[in-house]
Amino acid sequence: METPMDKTMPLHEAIQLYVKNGSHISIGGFTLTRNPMAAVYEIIRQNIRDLHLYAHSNGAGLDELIGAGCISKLEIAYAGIGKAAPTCIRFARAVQNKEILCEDYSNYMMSLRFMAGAMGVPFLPTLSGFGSDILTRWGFSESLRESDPKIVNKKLVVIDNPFGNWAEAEKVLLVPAINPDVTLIHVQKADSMGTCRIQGLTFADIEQAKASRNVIVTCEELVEKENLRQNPDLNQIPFLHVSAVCHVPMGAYPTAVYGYYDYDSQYLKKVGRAAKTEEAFKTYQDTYIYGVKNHSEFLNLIGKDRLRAIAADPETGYSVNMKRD
Amino acid sequence: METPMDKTMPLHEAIQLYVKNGSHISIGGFTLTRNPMAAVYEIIRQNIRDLHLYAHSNGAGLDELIGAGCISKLEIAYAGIGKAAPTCIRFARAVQNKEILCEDYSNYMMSLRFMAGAMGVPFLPTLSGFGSDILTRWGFSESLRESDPKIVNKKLVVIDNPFGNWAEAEKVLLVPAINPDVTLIHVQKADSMGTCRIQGLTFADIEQAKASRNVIVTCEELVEKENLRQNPDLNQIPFLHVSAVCHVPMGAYPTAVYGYYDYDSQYLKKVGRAAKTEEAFKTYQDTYIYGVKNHSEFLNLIGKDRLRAIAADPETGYSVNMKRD
Amino acid sequence: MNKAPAYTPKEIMTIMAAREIKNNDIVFSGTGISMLAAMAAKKINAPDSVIFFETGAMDSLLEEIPFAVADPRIMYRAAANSSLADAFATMQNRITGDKVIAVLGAAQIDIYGNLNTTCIGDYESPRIRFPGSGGGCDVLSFVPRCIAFMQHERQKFVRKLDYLTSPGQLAGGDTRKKAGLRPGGVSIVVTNLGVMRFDKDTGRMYLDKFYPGITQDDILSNTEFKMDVSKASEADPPTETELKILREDCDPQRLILGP
Amino acid sequence: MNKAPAYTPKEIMTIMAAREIKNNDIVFSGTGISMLAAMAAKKINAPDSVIFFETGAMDSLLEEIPFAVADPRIMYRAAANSSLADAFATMQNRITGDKVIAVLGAAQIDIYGNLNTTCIGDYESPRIRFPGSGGGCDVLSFVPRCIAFMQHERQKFVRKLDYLTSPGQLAGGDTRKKAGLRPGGVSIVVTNLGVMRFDKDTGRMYLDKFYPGITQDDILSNTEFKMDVSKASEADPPTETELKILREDCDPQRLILGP
Repeated sequence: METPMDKTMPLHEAIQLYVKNGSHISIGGFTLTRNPMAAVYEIIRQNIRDLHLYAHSNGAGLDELIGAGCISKLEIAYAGIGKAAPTCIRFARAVQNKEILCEDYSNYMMSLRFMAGAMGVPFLPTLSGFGSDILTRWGFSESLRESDPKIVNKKLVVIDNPFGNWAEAEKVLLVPAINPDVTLIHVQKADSMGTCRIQGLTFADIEQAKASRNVIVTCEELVEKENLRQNPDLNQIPFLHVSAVCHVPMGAYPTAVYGYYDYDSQYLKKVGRAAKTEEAFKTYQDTYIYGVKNHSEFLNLIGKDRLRAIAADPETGYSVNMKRD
Repeated sequence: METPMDKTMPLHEAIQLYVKNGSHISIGGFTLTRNPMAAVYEIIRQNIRDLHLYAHSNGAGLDELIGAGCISKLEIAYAGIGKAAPTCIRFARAVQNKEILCEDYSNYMMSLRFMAGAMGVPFLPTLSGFGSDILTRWGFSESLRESDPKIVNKKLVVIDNPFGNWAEAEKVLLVPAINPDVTLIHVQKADSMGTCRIQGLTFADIEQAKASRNVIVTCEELVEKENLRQNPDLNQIPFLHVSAVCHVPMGAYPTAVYGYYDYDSQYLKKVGRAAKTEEAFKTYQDTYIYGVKNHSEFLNLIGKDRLRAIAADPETGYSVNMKRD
Repeated sequence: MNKAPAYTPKEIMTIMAAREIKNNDIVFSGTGISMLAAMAAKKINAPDSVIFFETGAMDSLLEEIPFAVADPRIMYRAAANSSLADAFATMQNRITGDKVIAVLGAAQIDIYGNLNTTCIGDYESPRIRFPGSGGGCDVLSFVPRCIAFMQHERQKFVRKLDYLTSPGQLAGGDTRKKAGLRPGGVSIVVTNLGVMRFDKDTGRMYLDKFYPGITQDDILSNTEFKMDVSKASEADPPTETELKILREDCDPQRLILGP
Repeated sequence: MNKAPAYTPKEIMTIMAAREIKNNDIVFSGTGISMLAAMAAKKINAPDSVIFFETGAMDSLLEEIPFAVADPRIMYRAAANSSLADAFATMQNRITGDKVIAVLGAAQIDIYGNLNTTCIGDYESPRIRFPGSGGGCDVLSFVPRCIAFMQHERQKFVRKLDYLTSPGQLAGGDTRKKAGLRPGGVSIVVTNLGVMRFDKDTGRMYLDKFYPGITQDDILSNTEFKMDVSKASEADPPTETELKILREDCDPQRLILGP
């Protein structure tokens, strides 16, 4: 199976090619920063259902997917979008109404689970979570686990430290690896082979990408290979992990991309208000997601003025003194 | 215990303060690149003995320390200095003559052991080494392990995968964490608080530093805090891991520092020739290590012409077309 | 009412928490008022303390208040930008983790300082679903000191949590150690009524300080479990200097402090 | 002697190995002749193959031959510079590891392709100590294909290794799988006399090709164990084009090829 050297393609093709009904997916970013929103909207537009989503704190993207009814199972550490929605609203409703099955972990556990997947080992150890209900309460039943080979047989396992009391630990908690079918991330720069450069915090994007069977990258800038190779120290994801590269400027809007644009707190608040009722949320998604053909049409709908207001200051990387209340 | 904001001090003070007879230490770099040679020479000059050294492939520094009789125990993956000495010569002699106790691991195992130490867990899992003598042959006996609380009770442990056949692994090999008393690394840039920037490959330096109770950093350039903070994405070791910062230009000579200077293959070859007999090696160390007060005197002895010959080309980061045979 | 304090509840809460932060502390900060407390400590009483986020930013230069721990404002001029995995490893690692103090909020707390940020009602079909652990469970497992911000209400200071998200002293005594946890958990609770601490032996919460104008009875009637108030005294109110720095230098737009 | 080949043993070895590398392979390269083979493949038959080092450099632009896998020459214009931990994870990870072919050398090999790079004699007091595993044990544990370079001598092609550093087929049959290893190990041995491969069922080494001017007997007399030579045929010698590229574009200074 030869890997093509040029992996660029339109986003709708990449989603169609790699994200299927029932796929296990993960998305990059954290709460209100660098969520792969263009990819999320495209999944919604293509009406892909029954997705199994692995998330640490993937706020804005997660709530859109849940609100659109794309998700049936969720493994998660945190669902919030910062000040705009301290708890993701469609997420909370869906869990309360038992519309999705949800299993809880911590942010470190989820990070380690992706890291285990990236490393190719079945689990990683941690000293987090002893005595908590995260350890004892499972969101997926034993029978569900047995019937689905894509779900691990146990949520978490505690073992005695086989090295005595080495590192002052008597017990160790093991978290199982995640290897998603597809991971969707949004980065600042990528080349056509798929090598990626993330600017600012990487969250768990690198681990999520490396753990995944396929990776769809959307990027602010599609650059020449030579451009990225002028400083290999800044490139975190080499091309061999990546399946598709889609050039989507402002592809994380309305979440922030460090050095490019800030989050749009007005828009996020509007979505938060709409999320409070099913009807309002449907109207919102009808207008802003289903009502447009692609991300560029969506951005037209938002309008140049809003986009200009959130443009990043080149020195600080965010929009200085932007109105945020 | 307040941590001082200014951690700069002369190298001989840092070594005196943190490296003691019997200390467990690790050194950064790999074969002929970025070994903390100035720090190694200073340990030799201060005649510190009975050291326990953890190494993956720390070539040039390792062989000087062993040749000077500073090391009594060694946990290692590889002892070679590239083309100059495919096997470290004083290392081989010391093992053959049973002058040091040596326990073998692989490069990944040693990297994972430092990573476990950095993460604060007692072990990490891998699928490497099943069926090998690395798993079955221990360099340290059970009785030595029992008598020394600083040595882990078991070399390696194999367990059944507690998550069934998850990640297609039936068994998993666990490697125990390392937390050295002191790690010595040489970096391109550091500030006085101890934040470090490594240019080019980091090998296992980051994990070694983060695993260690104390870290002595030597640096090519001691820069203002503001300088490093202009791009936090390039700084791999934040100050809170670091105990001492010593400004030692060319502190990795005769090994290479990417972007600053190349390895000195003539000098390494000369050391390799001297290493073939105990007498010649003693004469060599008498002249170049004991015969000088510090690294700057040592560099004077090497001479400006040699140093100029290995200066890095600013574009490629190494000395282009340098005579290397 | 001439004793009415010249500060809001959020202001006194922020100052009470800030005072607990020592110079050279590495302050793990959650969102909202936690960030403000960390910023205030740095500007008032602990100039060499360091603000640190689970998302991987160490010693951020906060020129504006971030709205989340992933806000681009925390990435500017940090000592290092890394990842979740790196940030939590720094806390799990005893050598560095022992230098960290955490500041965070919760939906429910019990007498042992265990926290719930997951749900009200049954886990499988909750009446109210909250965001979940985030890094809370990790931090309370790893670091020796933690300040928890709470609204002081009976349904939040409860006898039994609906879900134990983040471990405090579990069931008190040596149960935390026996479960496999290192010493740690919530050590200080700061509410709109007072400041609570924990007995070293029993692991139980007791009232340490009540704010000017608040009585022990106010606190007891807003706490579902039986809390020891016998050692309590009145808190020193925020000073003019503290309030001035908080209002003018930390949150001039009152984004967190509110009106 | 007009059949005397117009190439040196090192040259034919390099070319034989290079031919095994396919386009788009990720080539894990050890030092010395391994690097040269990887460079030659890229310039001759597999232009889109990628050179990759255990030290963390992916797709290095090799304008000069590196002298070690940590040589600064491998850091220049790579796709990414990372760490040992990252590089080995890429190979342990099945999704990416299955794309990798390793090229390395050893001091001893047995009939099952197990390698010794640790010592001759007893492990506790060896007669000769070698550098040790390095990444050898890891790579042979992880990746599906591996080319091993050897000097063909009786004391190097041995019945029993003094120390099993890196796992091949262990004791053959399903012993590799049973030990916990994924499929992999040495798949091709390239020596100064010929090219060996391994029987899929028994896991035993057999002679595939002998070089022009070399007989099966030459090979058998330089091999301590009993090797099947019944399937062997003469290797196609290096072409003029292959030799020209190797000599002029890969190692013009003959740093690795030697005189």
